[in-house]
Amino acid sequence: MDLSRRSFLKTGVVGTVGISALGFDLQPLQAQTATLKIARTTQTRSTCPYCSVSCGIIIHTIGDGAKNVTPAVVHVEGDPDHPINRGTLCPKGSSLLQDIVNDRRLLKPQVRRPGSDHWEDIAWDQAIEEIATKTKLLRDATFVEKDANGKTVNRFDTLAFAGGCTDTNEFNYLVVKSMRAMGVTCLENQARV
Amino acid sequence: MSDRKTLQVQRISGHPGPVAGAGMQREEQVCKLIDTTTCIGCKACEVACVEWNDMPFQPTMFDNTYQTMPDTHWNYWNLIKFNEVTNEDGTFQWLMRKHQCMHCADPGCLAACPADGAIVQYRNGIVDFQEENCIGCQFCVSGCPFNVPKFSPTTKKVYKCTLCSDRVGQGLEPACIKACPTGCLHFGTKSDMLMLAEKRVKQLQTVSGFKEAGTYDPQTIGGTSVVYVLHDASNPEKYGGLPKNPRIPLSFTIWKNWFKPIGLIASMMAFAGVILHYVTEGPRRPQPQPPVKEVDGGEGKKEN
Amino acid sequence: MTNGWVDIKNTDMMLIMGGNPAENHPCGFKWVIEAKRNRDAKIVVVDPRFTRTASVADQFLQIRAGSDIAFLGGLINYALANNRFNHEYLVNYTNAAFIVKEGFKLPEDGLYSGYDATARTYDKSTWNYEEVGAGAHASDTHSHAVQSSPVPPPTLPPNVAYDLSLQHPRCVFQLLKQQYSRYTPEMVERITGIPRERAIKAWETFTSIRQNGDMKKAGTIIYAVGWTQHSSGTQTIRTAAMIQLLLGNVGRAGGGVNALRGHSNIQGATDMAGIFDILPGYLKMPVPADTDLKTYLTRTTPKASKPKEWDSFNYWSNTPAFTVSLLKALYGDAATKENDFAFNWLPKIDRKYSWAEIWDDMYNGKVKAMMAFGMNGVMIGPNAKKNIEALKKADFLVVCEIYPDETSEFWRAPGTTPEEMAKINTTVYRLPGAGFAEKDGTFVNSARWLQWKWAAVPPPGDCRLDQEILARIFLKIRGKYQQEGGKLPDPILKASWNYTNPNNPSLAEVAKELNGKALADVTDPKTNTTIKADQQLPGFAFLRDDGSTMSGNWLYCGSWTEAGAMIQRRDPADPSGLGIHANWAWSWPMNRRVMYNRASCDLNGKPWDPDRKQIWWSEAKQKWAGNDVPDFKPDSDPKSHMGPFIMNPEGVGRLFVPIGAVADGPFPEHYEPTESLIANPLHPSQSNNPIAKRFKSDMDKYGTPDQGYNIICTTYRLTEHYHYWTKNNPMNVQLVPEPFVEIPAELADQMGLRGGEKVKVTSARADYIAKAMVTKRIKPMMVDGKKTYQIGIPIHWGYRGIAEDAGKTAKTPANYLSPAAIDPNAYTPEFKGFLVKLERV
Amino acid sequence: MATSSQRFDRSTNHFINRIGLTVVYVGELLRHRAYTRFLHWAYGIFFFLALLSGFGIYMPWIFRWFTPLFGGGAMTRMLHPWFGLGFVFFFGLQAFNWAAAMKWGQGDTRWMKRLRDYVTNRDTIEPPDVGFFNGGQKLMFWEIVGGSIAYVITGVIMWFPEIFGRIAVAISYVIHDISALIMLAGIFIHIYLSTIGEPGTMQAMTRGTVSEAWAWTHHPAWYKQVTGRDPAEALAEARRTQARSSGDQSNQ
Repeated sequence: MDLSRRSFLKTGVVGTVGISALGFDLQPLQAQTATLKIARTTQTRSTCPYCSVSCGIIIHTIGDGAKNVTPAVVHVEGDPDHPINRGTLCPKGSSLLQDIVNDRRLLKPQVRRPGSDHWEDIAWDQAIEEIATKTKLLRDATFVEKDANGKTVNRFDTLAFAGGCTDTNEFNYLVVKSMRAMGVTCLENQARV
Repeated sequence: MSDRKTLQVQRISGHPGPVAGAGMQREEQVCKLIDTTTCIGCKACEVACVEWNDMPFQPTMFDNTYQTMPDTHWNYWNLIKFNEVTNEDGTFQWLMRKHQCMHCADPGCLAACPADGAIVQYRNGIVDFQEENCIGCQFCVSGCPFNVPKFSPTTKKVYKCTLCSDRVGQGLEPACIKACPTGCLHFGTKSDMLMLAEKRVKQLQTVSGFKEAGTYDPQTIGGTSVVYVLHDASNPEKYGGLPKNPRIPLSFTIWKNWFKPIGLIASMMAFAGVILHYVTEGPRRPQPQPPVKEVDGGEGKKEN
Repeated sequence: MTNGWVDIKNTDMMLIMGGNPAENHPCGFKWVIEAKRNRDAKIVVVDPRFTRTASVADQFLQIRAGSDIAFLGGLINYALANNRFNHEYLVNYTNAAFIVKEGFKLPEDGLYSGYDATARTYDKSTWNYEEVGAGAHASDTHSHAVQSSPVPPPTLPPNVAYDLSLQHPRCVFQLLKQQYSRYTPEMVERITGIPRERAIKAWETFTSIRQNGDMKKAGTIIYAVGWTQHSSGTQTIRTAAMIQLLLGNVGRAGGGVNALRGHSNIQGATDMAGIFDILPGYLKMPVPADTDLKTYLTRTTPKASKPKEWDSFNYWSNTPAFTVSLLKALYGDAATKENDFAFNWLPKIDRKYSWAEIWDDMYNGKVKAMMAFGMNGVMIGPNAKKNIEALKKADFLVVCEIYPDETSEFWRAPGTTPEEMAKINTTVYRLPGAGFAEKDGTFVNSARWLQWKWAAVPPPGDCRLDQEILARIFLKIRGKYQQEGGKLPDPILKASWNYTNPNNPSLAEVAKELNGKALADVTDPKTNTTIKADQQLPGFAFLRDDGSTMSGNWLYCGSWTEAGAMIQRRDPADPSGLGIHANWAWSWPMNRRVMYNRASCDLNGKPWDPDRKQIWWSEAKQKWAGNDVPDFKPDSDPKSHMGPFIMNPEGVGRLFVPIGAVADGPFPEHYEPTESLIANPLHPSQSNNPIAKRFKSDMDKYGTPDQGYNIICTTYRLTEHYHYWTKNNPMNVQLVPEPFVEIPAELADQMGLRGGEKVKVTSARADYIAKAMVTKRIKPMMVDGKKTYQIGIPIHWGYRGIAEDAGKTAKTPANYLSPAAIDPNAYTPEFKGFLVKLERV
Repeated sequence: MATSSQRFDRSTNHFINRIGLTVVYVGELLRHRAYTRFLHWAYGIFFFLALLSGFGIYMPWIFRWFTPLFGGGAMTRMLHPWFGLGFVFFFGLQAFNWAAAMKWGQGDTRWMKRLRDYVTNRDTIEPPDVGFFNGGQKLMFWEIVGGSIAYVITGVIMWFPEIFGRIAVAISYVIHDISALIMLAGIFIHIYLSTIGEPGTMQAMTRGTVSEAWAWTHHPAWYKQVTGRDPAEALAEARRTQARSSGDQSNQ
């Protein structure tokens, strides 16, 4: 598919330089507009991740979903069917393409060791292993089973979990399930502030 | 579905004679309605424009305003102009106006453009630059009463809003219109947009107390395919320099259309003149000339 | 939002205050404009700045940040004095007629009855209704309270004394009148800085929809964190709710109290209890005194409290079913009747663990680690420098993000020397998560709609889905407990994690779990429908307290039924034209789009406005019918006088909030912000909110005018940016490239300051440097006779971002400035309306 | 060199004059030295480049076929101002070179009054007061000087419209055009008179010399100045010589 912008086909208006030296060219005149860049893209319905209006968006990706294609986002536009935004988007929603395709994205796990002044790369398995070890150590060292009055409290209140504003319900539920299972009390979210 | 669409052309820049094939199809005039009284200056239209047209980003500077940049740019066709206005009666207004190509019925750019086919006006009212024919003379810049076309020093061509002719050609609305969150932007046929505008103006006058509310569709350039509703139509200048009576300079109308060819002919008269001189008077040779052997027909007046 | 985004189009009148929806919710704001365009609706905007919203308003009033209750109190006073309320609604749908206990005292001196100055708390026993035939018994509860320890919270009387004539001196209506009679236009002008004639005009306009009690029209109040982020935030919102009850606007199309939440899924995060004080579905967190499930359920399940002749649905009476179903979801087969459904595995809390408190605890060395998934805690503040210092004391920090953020790089915050850096012993793991387009799952919007989104692209590079990261960490910990044992391993080992791919749970499976299913056959006795074991439940009416059902969140029960994923529905039809869109996605509770919609009808079940019929009582079917799902007991005949506010034990709306459900008083009272230029004109001796929390660490300083902090500063977002996210987006950076400070032109003239010059803003806590935006949109105002200036700072810039990395900013986050002072109910910090100094750089 | 009299361009000791050779045969006079000829052809070339590119822009619908010569419309437009500058630069040098010779005198005014006689070839030879340049040549020279100034000013305005604004451009555009049209007319006359209109002229700008006959015919005062002979007498003598030789011929 030709995605180049403003690639004009010229029926009559242009070209044929010598022939139209005197300018009179009686072919019917139709000027070609640019190719519709989303004419052949694959569309995915999503929800804008910014404010709480929940604008429906359509993410256009290259390719038709075939096995051998890694879909890349080429355009994001409002979903005209969505009852709230009816296709409209604000300046943030309109620029979501640059949020999805952004060269500032973090692409690999990193660790900053104590006292260090730089990031080091770390393998996923290693990072998970270290985090789990540290978490368990901390929990076992500070877990409160009973309070001063002898009441069962089962609290792990030395580790805090801060949830983000764009975490989905399902993810948040997994957070509640896993963190409360460990006894985490310092559970907060962007929702608070 | 075809990815491409040709639009019927109504007018062509720098083109001699009539537009061949004009009137072959019916086509409604399309129009953008911009209701500045419900514009919140959110810039969604600016972004939608940049995103749809895949225009490169560029650095901007803080300039004591919410306005993105001082004026539109060759790769930034749509700009909201922000104006803090204290009216004579002491009331304060923060006016926002989406500034872009007005798609004039009588386009100054097209009138000024010398390059055949670099600017076309479609039958639906869209004035579109066909960059491959553009010669970069920038006369359109001067021809435009709204200061819209912008020159790219890199490509040496001039660019502006296309009213998303690629989208409109495929039956879609322009990208800015689609994005506009408040619906201050509207798209449809010109007659429908004028009706909507009139309705809104009446509401502004009777309900909201804007006695001078009105529609901006300047007839000095034959009307536009972008129509504004203003709280105060008596003073469009306060909306970031919207001219009250936009005009195309005479140099791009009378001079270009009439005097240019006449001037050329006049110049060519000199060519005709010297030919005539040669024929009737003959060359002026260093004297003495070689003697004349015989004179054909004349009385030999050259013979002195 | 009690109502919804599209519903705003039905309104006739809007008060937009404490929010700037044109700026922050532009696409929702379209419905405001629709109402204006199609219904001639009026917009009144009250804000410290002339905002983008103000630019399209009919009236704009510039208010001093943090004085909202005074303005709203004045509005109540105006409405009461000018008969701008509906008597029928007020008497029958609110607690206006209820009689309040003897001994209750209004805060003429700034304090309600029962204040304990040393503990800075209230004894709320007098904040209650009078029981019929009581009087003498009143002292009983009190003496009871004194004797036993800890104090059992006061409970509502089942049989409330009332006076339908509203004449009883201690009836809520009379107390309300008395309370707000002090909020005269003169007083409001002194406190808010709004000239009285303008305030009166705005009150007149807003209440004009209820001229002589006529109920045809509806008005809405729209707000956001401009109200929340104050030390009296909750009470401000309460005042709005009271106005709407007084005017009969709650439950009605085009009415309601509409909180515009700031983020895509913080409504969901609240529903899902991503916060310390609740469990999913707003169930209360257990406290140490809840020694078993029964004690907990007795404490948390309210009993109806109402006039004897009336009825109350008291929906929270189903708390046991909700709780047990949740425990079954969390612990699966390990939750049995015998072990109290594993109730004791839940942590029990006896103090607050709110956002600012966690940071204080970390700063004080109590919290040693943090996992932040998409939460930039350093930038969010408050008093962000303290957060940076706190992290330096932590043992480890796990950040899951998609961009490099300030929190993960706290150890190299601007100003940190190499020597200091070498002493920071925090290990920081920065894990690359997935962006929104790479994940599926559900967001809940401000209108409570649950909407599924689909993944469009795979995560780039070595990024992982967030749920995979979390699951792998949790399962790794579980594995360690399995192998090594440790403290209380049972909840970790037995937490239900039966996903097809445990290391990367399918969110669709989780969503189904949230809805819940029958674990044994469950029959609804009324309709005689049976849900077979293992089938998805059709709604929360099927939840049981005997362990035969499970549901991760009772509010979401009905979202993914046997009929399919309701949250994925995409039918935009709206036959009523009211913007209900009942078949688009799904909203809690039970797909009701306007909450408390019973109140949209009069006592007999007829819509107040026949042109906007939401629901109505069908005499023929003996059922409530309607375009929306009735938020009510479907077969409750109006004659039974069941209250429309079914989540309140009273069944009616609360003008007066009893027994400390709101901690700082049954009626809202204006208190000065933590940092204020003036003493409270209502009661100078009790200027601030007596129970708002301040922190005591050496980094928590609070400024006073005496110290030279003489300008009010407020913080906010811009429409071009989104928190600390779009500073990585070149398009948005192009729109607004640099941080700035909005400064009134008059103040700038005084300082000889021109736009574009750099200024330094200093609070008692830190400095902030940016360019000045000199504007006519903020004007000086007279507050209590003093000329007062306000300035404003957008919050979007920190020390990592396109502009920051290019060295174009001073790298001072706005929340370096804000104080850690928190509201006693919502624990939200006072980001708006603190004191600063302003200088040229 | 065939003259001892003072030349207007003596001071021009340009290196081009040292490189370019001007051979003056017997019966010829030095008309233009190499430097002058170099300048002439330099601005001549730029003139035509500017003219052709300019007309490609002036009316592309007629002259579009010029633009491919320069690489298409946009490139033509881009090059045109540079061609213009080239023309102005070299013509400017020429203007300094010729400034003295182009000084307007009484004789020139008289010449202009007799223009009709000139056009109709009434006189055998030019009046005796016509010097190195006649009034017509001087008029054209000064027109080009004035036109060049107009070109530069209006051209720069049109080159940088964002600085000067649309009204300035709109006015400049007309002035630039008019100037071009005048010069176009002028170039026809110039070429005509230097080629078939006045045979023998061309070599003044090629080899740099003219025949003595050409000199006494067209520029008698200059002839007198450089040879010291009276042009009328020289002509008479030439006639006599011619008569003799033609007599010889007829006798053969």
